[in-house]
Amino acid sequence: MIHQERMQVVRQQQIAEDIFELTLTGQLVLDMKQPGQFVHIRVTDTFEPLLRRPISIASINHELLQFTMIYRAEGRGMTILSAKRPGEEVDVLGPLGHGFPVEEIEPGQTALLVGGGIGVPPLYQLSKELHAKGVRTIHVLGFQSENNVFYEKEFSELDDTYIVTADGSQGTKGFVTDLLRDKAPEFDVFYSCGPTPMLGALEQTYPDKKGFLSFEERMGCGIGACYACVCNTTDATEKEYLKICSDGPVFPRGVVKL
Amino acid sequence: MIHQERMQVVRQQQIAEDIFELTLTGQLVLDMKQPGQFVHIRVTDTFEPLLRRPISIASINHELLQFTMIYRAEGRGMTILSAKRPGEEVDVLGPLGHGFPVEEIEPGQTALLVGGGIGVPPLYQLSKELHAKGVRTIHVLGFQSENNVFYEKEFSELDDTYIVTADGSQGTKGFVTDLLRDKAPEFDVFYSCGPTPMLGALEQTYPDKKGFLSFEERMGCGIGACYACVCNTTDATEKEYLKICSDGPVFPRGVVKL
Amino acid sequence: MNRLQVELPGLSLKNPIIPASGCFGFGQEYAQLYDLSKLGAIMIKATTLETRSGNPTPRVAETAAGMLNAIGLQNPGLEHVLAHELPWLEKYDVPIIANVAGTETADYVAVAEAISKAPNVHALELNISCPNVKCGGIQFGTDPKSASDLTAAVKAVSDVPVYVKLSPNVTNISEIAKAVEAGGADGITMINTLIGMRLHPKTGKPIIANGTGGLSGPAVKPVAIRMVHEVSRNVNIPIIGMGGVATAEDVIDFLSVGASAVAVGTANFVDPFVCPNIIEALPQKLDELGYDKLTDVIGRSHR
Amino acid sequence: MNRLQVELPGLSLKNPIIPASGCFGFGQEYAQLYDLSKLGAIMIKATTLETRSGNPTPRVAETAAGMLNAIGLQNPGLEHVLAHELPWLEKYDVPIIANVAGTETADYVAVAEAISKAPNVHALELNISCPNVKCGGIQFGTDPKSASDLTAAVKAVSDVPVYVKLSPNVTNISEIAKAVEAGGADGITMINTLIGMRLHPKTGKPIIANGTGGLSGPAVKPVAIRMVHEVSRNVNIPIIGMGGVATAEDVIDFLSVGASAVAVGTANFVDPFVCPNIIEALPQKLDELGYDKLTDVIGRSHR
Ligand SMILES: Cc1cc2nc3c(=O)[nH]c(=O)nc-3n(C[C@H](O)[C@H](O)[C@H](O)COP(=O)(O)OP(=O)(O)OC[C@H]3O[C@@H](n4cnc5c(N)ncnc54)[C@H](O)[C@@H]3O)c2cc1C
Ligand SMILES: Cc1cc2nc3c(=O)[nH]c(=O)nc-3n(C[C@H](O)[C@H](O)[C@H](O)COP(=O)(O)OP(=O)(O)OC[C@H]3O[C@@H](n4cnc5c(N)ncnc54)[C@H](O)[C@@H]3O)c2cc1C
Ligand SMILES: Cc1cc2nc3c(=O)[nH]c(=O)nc-3n(C[C@H](O)[C@H](O)[C@H](O)COP(=O)(O)O)c2cc1C
Ligand SMILES: Cc1cc2nc3c(=O)[nH]c(=O)nc-3n(C[C@H](O)[C@H](O)[C@H](O)COP(=O)(O)O)c2cc1C
Ligand code: FES
Ligand code: FES
Repeated sequence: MIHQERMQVVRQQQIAEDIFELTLTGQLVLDMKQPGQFVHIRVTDTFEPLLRRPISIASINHELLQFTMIYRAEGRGMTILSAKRPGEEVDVLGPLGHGFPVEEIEPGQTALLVGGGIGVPPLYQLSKELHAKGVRTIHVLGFQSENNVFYEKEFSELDDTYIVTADGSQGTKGFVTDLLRDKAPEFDVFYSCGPTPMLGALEQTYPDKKGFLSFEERMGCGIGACYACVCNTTDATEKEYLKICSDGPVFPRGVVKL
Repeated sequence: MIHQERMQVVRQQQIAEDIFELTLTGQLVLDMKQPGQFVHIRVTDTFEPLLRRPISIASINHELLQFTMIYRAEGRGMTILSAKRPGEEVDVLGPLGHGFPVEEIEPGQTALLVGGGIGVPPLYQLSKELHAKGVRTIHVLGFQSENNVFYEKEFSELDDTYIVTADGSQGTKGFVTDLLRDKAPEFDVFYSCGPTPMLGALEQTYPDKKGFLSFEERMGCGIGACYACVCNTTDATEKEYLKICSDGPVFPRGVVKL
Repeated sequence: MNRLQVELPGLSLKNPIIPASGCFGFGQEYAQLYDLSKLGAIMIKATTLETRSGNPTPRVAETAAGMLNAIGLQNPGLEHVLAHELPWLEKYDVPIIANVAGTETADYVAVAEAISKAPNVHALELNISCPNVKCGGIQFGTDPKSASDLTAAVKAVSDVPVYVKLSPNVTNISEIAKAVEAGGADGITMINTLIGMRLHPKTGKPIIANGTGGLSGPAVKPVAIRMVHEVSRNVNIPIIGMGGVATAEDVIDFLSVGASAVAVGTANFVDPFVCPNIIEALPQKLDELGYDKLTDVIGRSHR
Repeated sequence: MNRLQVELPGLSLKNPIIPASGCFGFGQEYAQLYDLSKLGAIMIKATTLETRSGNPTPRVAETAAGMLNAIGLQNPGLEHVLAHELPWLEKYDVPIIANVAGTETADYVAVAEAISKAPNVHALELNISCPNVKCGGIQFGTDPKSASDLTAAVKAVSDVPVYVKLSPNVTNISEIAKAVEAGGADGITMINTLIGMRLHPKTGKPIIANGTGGLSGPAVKPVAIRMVHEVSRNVNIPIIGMGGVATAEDVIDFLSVGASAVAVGTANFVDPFVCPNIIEALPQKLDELGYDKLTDVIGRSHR
């Protein structure tokens, strides 16, 4: 079920350069069922900025009715969001979309989780759920620079974690695919979220592996009504187009034309 | 000197139905020289609502660098302002305009101060300054209903105060001019701020008295550049038109065409 | 008595609140959130003869108190709409206004003829004002003669009343309005979007892949209000007003200048419950203003 | 090297930031706040042959991210402007662009001829787009032939380059732009305001006494950007862009679509220091974008 709720800020903290971690509480959390789903957030009650912002769910705590998002406060909306203090309210629409299928991997198998920048957050809840199921995970997380790195400790506590930075200031230098070629990790299924070029490179690196990719696009409604966020599909796919907000944001590899 | 300053909220409280009293602090207070001047306030950093709001200065404390406004939170902008808490900032442009001339009355003389609704606030600072000079004051304050009455105690502590309400729920029933006809108070100079019809009725009630009236008009710039707030003048006046923001808001009686 | 009831050609509306075309798909998505039978009517997404895949993405961009869109009339085509979308909507007690688009007169006529026969389609909305497609659309909407001729051609084949949707991107909107009235339109819907552009701050290129997009939302409301105000004085057919409606006050404003009902577009994205919320708020608004029924508000600016 | 320098017909601008006509009076008021010599130029309030007392009040109303105004070209008249306003401005090192308005060709010509001889007037801005006066103004700006003829008549008498200010309330703005170019215009300034209306929520009557007003502010920026983008492709004379400029990013946007300088109107009311603040912010913006000088930004959307 999709709900709209004015949720309460529990905690807000800056965890890297321009990167904030925000925990909200409310009933809506009860309907969060799958890692990789997102929420659509209104950051003010006035009409400027006007539209909601899509943000991934980074972790869920059903007992406390809390969930956490991690976001970059660079643009107008996210900067306003980053000023919210505990006790203040945020208008949330969600949970939205289809996330990462945890059921597509068996206990005892290994999952490769590849995240880039603000694509890293949804992988955290995914990794927790995979571990709960008895799946091993390898985390490969790409960032611009050491100042932008976040959640290294959280991921490391779960399983093997490799940091890649574009400028080499932390971990390996280069792109996540450079590290993957070097380390050639063994795994059964890959899951990824990040910039589209990274998703494309991953599909090419592992032509024969089962994989799931989470996509981004500018959105209007966030629920499938406005056709803002459609993506073209490959010839292998039955539907001619898909909506990232309601059919995705996560699709099996090979479905979306890259 | 006109300044723009992000002033700090010291205190905010509701003092009647929809009526708030807000105290701000900052250097700008040092330039507040005359009762009846106003400030032009921006209530948000976003572009909606866009324009500044003109609000009268209700009292000034030069020692503490504080001033107080009293305003009705009914429209969009004032409702946003009423949510500001101590420590938050408000963008203030001021002090603006020409206020009530305290020098136009002598110590020992009596001033009649007539206020209507949200026209009452600037009379408070005026009354304080008149008393400091040794002038007696008679306060006649008109409101819609008892729920809207504010500052009765503050004015009473200074001098004789009559409350008039349109529905008779407190004080005398009717308009301020009804009470003035009944009581026929003796005075030397009248000062007034309130709805234009009230100002017009006052001019007619006291055709031979010296008096000063404060006017309202929708504003753009607030400093005299945009010609939004002009008013026509009477034949007795040299200029063809006047700007309420920079030539006023207070004018001697007989200057503005009513 | 239902204080919100409004009667229009082909449309008996239990309230005047209608989701705007293109902002509500074919209803399925919002049906997850609330009962569509609450709505006065639904304007479904523009339907063309053939399937259209629309423009490349990005298709939307935010602007101050507004947004740009260049969806490009993506839709599954007439056949699919007749076979799936409209039948699905039959379970709701809500009249459908079918938004009809095309490239040339023949397509408009073909879609209009077929879709006007669907049992739950109570009116057509002729889209001669879409700014986001290369041919068809807006070019009919900026020339009085073409607008009038197209209206007449569609009227000749439609089984239900025809409303024509006007573009605000014209020098003289009354001229177009009078032309479509002369062409036989039963009503007017207005306004479609203003043409606009937003750039990416780093690259300086348009954010929207199509370059320009249609501006909608609260930012355009003053333009819409003045146009409805003007057109309502110049035609004798009813107007369904739109452009920036987000609150019950906005609805009162459109009715005041002469609209008989309103459509709500962009605001659905900001608050997905905006339509039922407005419907619920309207009776109290009427009380505050001292009116018995909503129809008393229509045209009060002119009185 | 001054990274912000821009050269335009008649105007050697130390930076491209110009307060827009009607939003800055004749400079006296803002001179209380900062040194006017900081500005690239000043567009003074519309000047007509005779004194004009303008429209009744209220003359302004706020809208979502914008405002409406119907000042009605109130100004003290040509003689007073020549005798008092322009001489007062001479103490500043800033070129003046005189906004010229009228009812018929003869008044425009008379004002243009006289005001173009004032020593600090470096260019004229021909206001053929004011939506708030009953005759003159916008009617010249919506018809290509009238616009072209008026431009030619004014060019014939002006001692300084003539910029023509275009109205956005037209179906085809490029057509008007090409017409004024053909009439001999040295440059174009755009956009003037969009026509809009806001109602009083209680009475349902327009807030602005004039009924309609001109819409300006951030709300209209997407419309202005798309029009400058389009016109800059269709004419070979420079454009001074305006409509919703409030930040250095907005300035970069207008230059990107092809404007050579920008005017700032409504934003002065929101932040009276907006012009000097933008001028101060521009060099850092250039650094961020990796440009040496501002002129490198001009037209980058088209490249
Ligand atoms: C499914 C999904 C999940 C996302 N998850 C996260 C996350 O967990 N953390 C995070 O930091 N970011 C995430 N993003 C990106 C996030 O939506 C944008 O960073 C955010 O919208 C920018 O808003 P702004 O107001 O700060 O920027 P502005 O530039 O002011 O935004 C202007 C407009 O553009 C849109 N926009 C700008 N950038 C993007 C973008 N990259 N994707 C979609 N719309 C954009 C905004 O929503 C807004 O409508 C996600 C995007 C999608 C589609
Ligand atoms: C010189 C002067 C002094 C004032 N002093 C006070 C005061 O001390 N206390 C107080 O409560 N009010 C005062 N007012 C009125 C006050 O400016 C308005 O109540 C306020 O602007 C309403 O803003 P809003 O956003 O709440 O209403 P909205 O209706 O949302 O405002 C919309 C627009 O209309 C303008 N507007 C609406 N009503 C008025 C009005 N009556 N006068 C001028 N502009 C208006 C707003 O400024 C804004 O631009 C004063 C007005 C003037 C001109
Ligand atoms: C995303 C989007 C898609 C639209 N698609 C259509 C459409 O298919 N047909 C149409 O006639 N109008 C379309 N419109 C225009 C709206 O129906 C409406 O006229 C306009 O948005 C103004 O109303 P608003 O400000 O409430 O959004 C669309 C608008 C938006 C925002
Ligand atoms: C209060 C006000 C008065 C204006 N007066 C004039 C004028 O006298 N002459 C003119 O050409 N434009 C006038 N304009 C239009 C502006 O110069 C400018 O073209 C328009 O406001 C768009 O810019 P902005 O969004 O930055 O305000 C006026 C605008 C406003 C808001
Ligand atoms: S955002 Fe509206 S369909 Fe996806
Ligand atoms: S508000 Fe601009 S001149 Fe008074």
